[in-house]
Amino acid sequence: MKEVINLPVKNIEEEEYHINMGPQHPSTHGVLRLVVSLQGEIVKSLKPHCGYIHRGIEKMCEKDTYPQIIHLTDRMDYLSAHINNHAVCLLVENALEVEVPERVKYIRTIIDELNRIASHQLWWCSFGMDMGGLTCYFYGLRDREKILDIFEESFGSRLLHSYYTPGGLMMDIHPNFQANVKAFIKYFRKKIKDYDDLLTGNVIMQLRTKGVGILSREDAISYGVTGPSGRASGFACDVRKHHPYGVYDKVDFKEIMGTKGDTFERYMMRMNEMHESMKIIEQLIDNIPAGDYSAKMKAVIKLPAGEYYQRVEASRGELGVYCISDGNKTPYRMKFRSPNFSNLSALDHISRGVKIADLVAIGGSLDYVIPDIDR
Amino acid sequence: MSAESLILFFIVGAFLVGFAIVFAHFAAPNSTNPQKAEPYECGIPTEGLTWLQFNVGYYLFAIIFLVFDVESVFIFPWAVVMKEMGMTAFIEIVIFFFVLGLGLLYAWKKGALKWE
Amino acid sequence: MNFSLYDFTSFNQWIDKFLYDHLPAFWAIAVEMVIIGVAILLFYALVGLFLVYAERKVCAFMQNRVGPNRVGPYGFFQTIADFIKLMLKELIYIKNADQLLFNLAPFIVIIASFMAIAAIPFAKGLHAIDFDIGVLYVIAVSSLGVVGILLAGWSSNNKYSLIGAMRSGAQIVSYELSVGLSLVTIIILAGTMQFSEIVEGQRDGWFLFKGHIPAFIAFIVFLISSTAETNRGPFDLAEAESELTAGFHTEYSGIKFAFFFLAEYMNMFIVASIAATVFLGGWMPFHVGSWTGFNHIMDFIPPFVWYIGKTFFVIWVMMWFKWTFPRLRIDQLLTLEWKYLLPINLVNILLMAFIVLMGWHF
Amino acid sequence: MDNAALKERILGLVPDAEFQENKQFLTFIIPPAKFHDFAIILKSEADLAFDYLFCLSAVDMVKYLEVVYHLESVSHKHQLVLKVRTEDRENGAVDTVCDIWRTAELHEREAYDLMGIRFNNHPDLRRFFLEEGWIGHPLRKDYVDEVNIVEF
Amino acid sequence: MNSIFEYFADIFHTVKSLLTGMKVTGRYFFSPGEIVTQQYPENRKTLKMYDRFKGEVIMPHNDHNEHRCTGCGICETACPNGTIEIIQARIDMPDGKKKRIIDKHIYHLGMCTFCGLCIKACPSDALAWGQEFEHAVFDRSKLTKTLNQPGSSIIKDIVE
Repeated sequence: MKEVINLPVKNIEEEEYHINMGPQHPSTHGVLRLVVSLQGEIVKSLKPHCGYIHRGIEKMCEKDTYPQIIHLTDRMDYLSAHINNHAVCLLVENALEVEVPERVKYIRTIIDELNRIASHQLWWCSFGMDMGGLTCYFYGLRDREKILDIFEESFGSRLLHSYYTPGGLMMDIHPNFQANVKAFIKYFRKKIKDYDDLLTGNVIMQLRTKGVGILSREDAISYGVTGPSGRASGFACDVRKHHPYGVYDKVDFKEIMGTKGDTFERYMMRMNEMHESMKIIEQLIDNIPAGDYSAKMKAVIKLPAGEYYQRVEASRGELGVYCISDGNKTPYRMKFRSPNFSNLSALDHISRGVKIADLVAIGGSLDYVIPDIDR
Repeated sequence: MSAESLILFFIVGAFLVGFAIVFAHFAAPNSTNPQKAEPYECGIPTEGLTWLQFNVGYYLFAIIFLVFDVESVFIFPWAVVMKEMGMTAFIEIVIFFFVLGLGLLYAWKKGALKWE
Repeated sequence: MNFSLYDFTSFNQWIDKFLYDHLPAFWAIAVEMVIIGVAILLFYALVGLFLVYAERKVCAFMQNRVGPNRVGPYGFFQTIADFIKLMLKELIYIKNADQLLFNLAPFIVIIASFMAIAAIPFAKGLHAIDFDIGVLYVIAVSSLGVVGILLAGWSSNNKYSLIGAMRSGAQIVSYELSVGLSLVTIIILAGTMQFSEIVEGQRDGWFLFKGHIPAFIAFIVFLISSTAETNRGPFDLAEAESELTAGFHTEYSGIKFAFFFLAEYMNMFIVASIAATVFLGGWMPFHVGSWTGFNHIMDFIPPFVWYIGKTFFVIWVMMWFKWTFPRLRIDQLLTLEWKYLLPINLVNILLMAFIVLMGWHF
Repeated sequence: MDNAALKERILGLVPDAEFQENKQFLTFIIPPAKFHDFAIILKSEADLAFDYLFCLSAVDMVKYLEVVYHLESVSHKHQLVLKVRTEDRENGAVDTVCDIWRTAELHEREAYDLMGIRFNNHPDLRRFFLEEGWIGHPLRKDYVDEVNIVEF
Repeated sequence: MNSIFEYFADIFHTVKSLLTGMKVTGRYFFSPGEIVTQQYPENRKTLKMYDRFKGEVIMPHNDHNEHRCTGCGICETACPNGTIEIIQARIDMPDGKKKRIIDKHIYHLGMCTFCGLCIKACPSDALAWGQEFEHAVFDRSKLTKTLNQPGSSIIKDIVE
């Protein structure tokens, strides 16, 4: 009938079956393209292809002044926008040796943690969706809305805030902020039980994730997998603990650590981090000191010539900002060490030999945000 | 109605699909675009052959399935008469299931019930 | 007890007699066929449209949403609007696809569901064909639909579809067995495979209650495996939108896609009907032992309403499954069948046979 | 090991490493020829154990291209910055370190793509973000693209 | 024997965990009070944005059609995207000097990233956030807005 019916008979072992997952694929959470080599259902290897939304943020930074850079960092890992802003602000403040008011530090820490919870909520719902449980998506988003409402009331926007400026904040927090945050924590402590009932305890989810996609501690360090994904493998990489910034040295919190490094462990890291973040917020929310919401900064910020590096703990791992200044008002070179970029590099390693469904689950548990990779 | 009228259901079903497809063929817009006829693979042209020998992990299951499916043909008539025949039928099916269960247990222990 | 109020048998006979009296034999059959054909078609379309709407509403409520509410009151005409839209969508012909099989696949899935509907008793006297091997027939026909899915996935010349087809192949070889064996459990109790007699046998109590524990286990097994048979819920591996974009129907557009969609819902309706008929007494009202007054009230509810109510209850449970659980992986799908459902089923059949033997059932 | 001791140790290993003043990190400029062997020692020696490469950046200093490695030891908590320079802008090459720190594989591909630094022995040195056949390396200071870069 | 016990324990745990999940969705199914959907176009009248909501950049005018913008151009330099363009005009002052005033304050909404630097930078508080959020238009040129109203003038007490 047709030539295609006469299938070429080859040794099955030699047969390479390439499949493109992405750029237009529901499970890549963005425009990432993975070329997956399959053998039946089993993934033999995969190659990531990036750059579909590369915007050249590092190049753009070279012509922007330091306050202007803030709005670009929002757009890297848009789910932890505040934390990205925080990195650049800290870099500038440390370079200029500006003492930031205590109030600012408290507010920044609280908002970072809120942002982390919001980010993990979105991760949870998209992870649930990757596993095939669509209902998770709506529960996660429903609760994330509460945080976004708090953000909107205080800073006027829901996703990309540009709220921090070098030296302080754009404006003071809204008078309702503290009450709303406390109400949210009370609300979310109740709702997070639903998450556990619906997905964490579910036997299908556990069977699919336990023992799948194992990343050893050595590999996690070697691949630079940080954040919850790295800590699941036992890599103590929490910047908040090891290189404290903000008021993290004053609060009592645990660095959530795992041992097995499988998909389920990575899942549990984030679930536990949400509890830990709520604990941090509770310790701080009533103790915000009075004071100015910004330090006095010069109208034109010029960093002294030299090199600066600032690390913060974004919700997906360690975010590093490397800046070379030649004394001008714009940086000479700005490099962002984004957590997802390094986390992605481990994907090929840990997904060899798993099934397609596991690949999707592993991708969900690594929680990559593509704009952060592409920058 | 008799069993021959099954053909009616066959025709009605075929008519529904056929009619709708023919209707859509005339009513729907038609634009020819070579890109549209490409198989969907996330927006990237597909590499290599699609139809090639595929290593599916369930051919052993398929064999066990065949065994059990044939056995179930015996079980159905037995089930109908079980009530009337009583003890004889029960003892027979116990023996039958014992053999069947041994087969399943053997496959299980041999690892045939594992993917790959 | 008096069912004559809602008995369709005499009505059918009256139509039959009327046609034969007034028309030659050939035309009488022809007219009768047309009437039945149109009735089935209408019923099929209505149920399909309603189920799509119901699923949207059910999942919306489970997800704290309101669901469709723009077209018509409570969005009731949303599916009709969608159907019209799908009718008017372009049919895309895929290069290098196996055109014959590609076009044949929607026919197979729809015809399979039509053929299965033929054997389902909706009310007393209201069924198209009353086979004496009804249960076996329905199992046979309803598993045909999966062949359509297999063909659709294979013929599309798309890698996602092909993997979807492979998965549906794995599903065929597994879950058909469990569906059959769980029904066998009830057949032992009923002593017949004819649907009308099975329903009749539940006049004094549904088989779910009459058969004690084994009937209950069989019901659960049937629910699980029939959910898998219909490619739904946690077993939608052939479709698996987060892994295979749309699985077997990735390449289907417009009305052809709609037929796969429709067939899925109709298959769900069919298996729910079987569950309602075999386990929950079909169109028989709910009776409680000696509560004569209560039973009388129950009798006044028409059998068709009973049947539809039970069916939709089962459908609702299946939707509940789908909107709660994450999807299984392919090897777990097979493990569930071969290591859990099948042994449980076999033991269950023995248990039921033993209970019937000892006469412990009601 | 504190920074002073670490400095001694490294200068002992590579005597011609150039020490660079930096408030934050201990910084050395390493000659490209000795770099790869030195990197292996950095990771394998028990008292150094720099097992975590947390940032790899490429910098265009106009006169030369530079690769900056930010290293940390997870067990000892000390940090180190290494710089490797290549004078040749077109064919300059640096030895890859992706056999030592796996994370370098993608970082080096990014550096190659955007800055045009070649890495010897890299297993898969292709463009990462930009398409194959893209002309030029955008992060270089002399890169001009009148279509995509809009000046205000 | 132990494995047989495990086998049944597995089944038990499976059923239990599945029922726990179904309890959650089932509970929400029967509690319509928890529905969070907002009926957007219908609730336009009652929908109120937060005070600080960043809808667009506006230039508030008072009742006499006066604004506070001096046309200094600081917002133009503060903006990272070139969203703002200031067109200045020169007028003759009564004392014979020429003075630059604002002619058009052009705002390209389509390029704005809502970072708020222009508002923060403005020395005379001429700019503010507007609450409007329905920005969708069919023609992109409609997104280019002139913020100072026609015929408006600067409030007298603003000194440069």
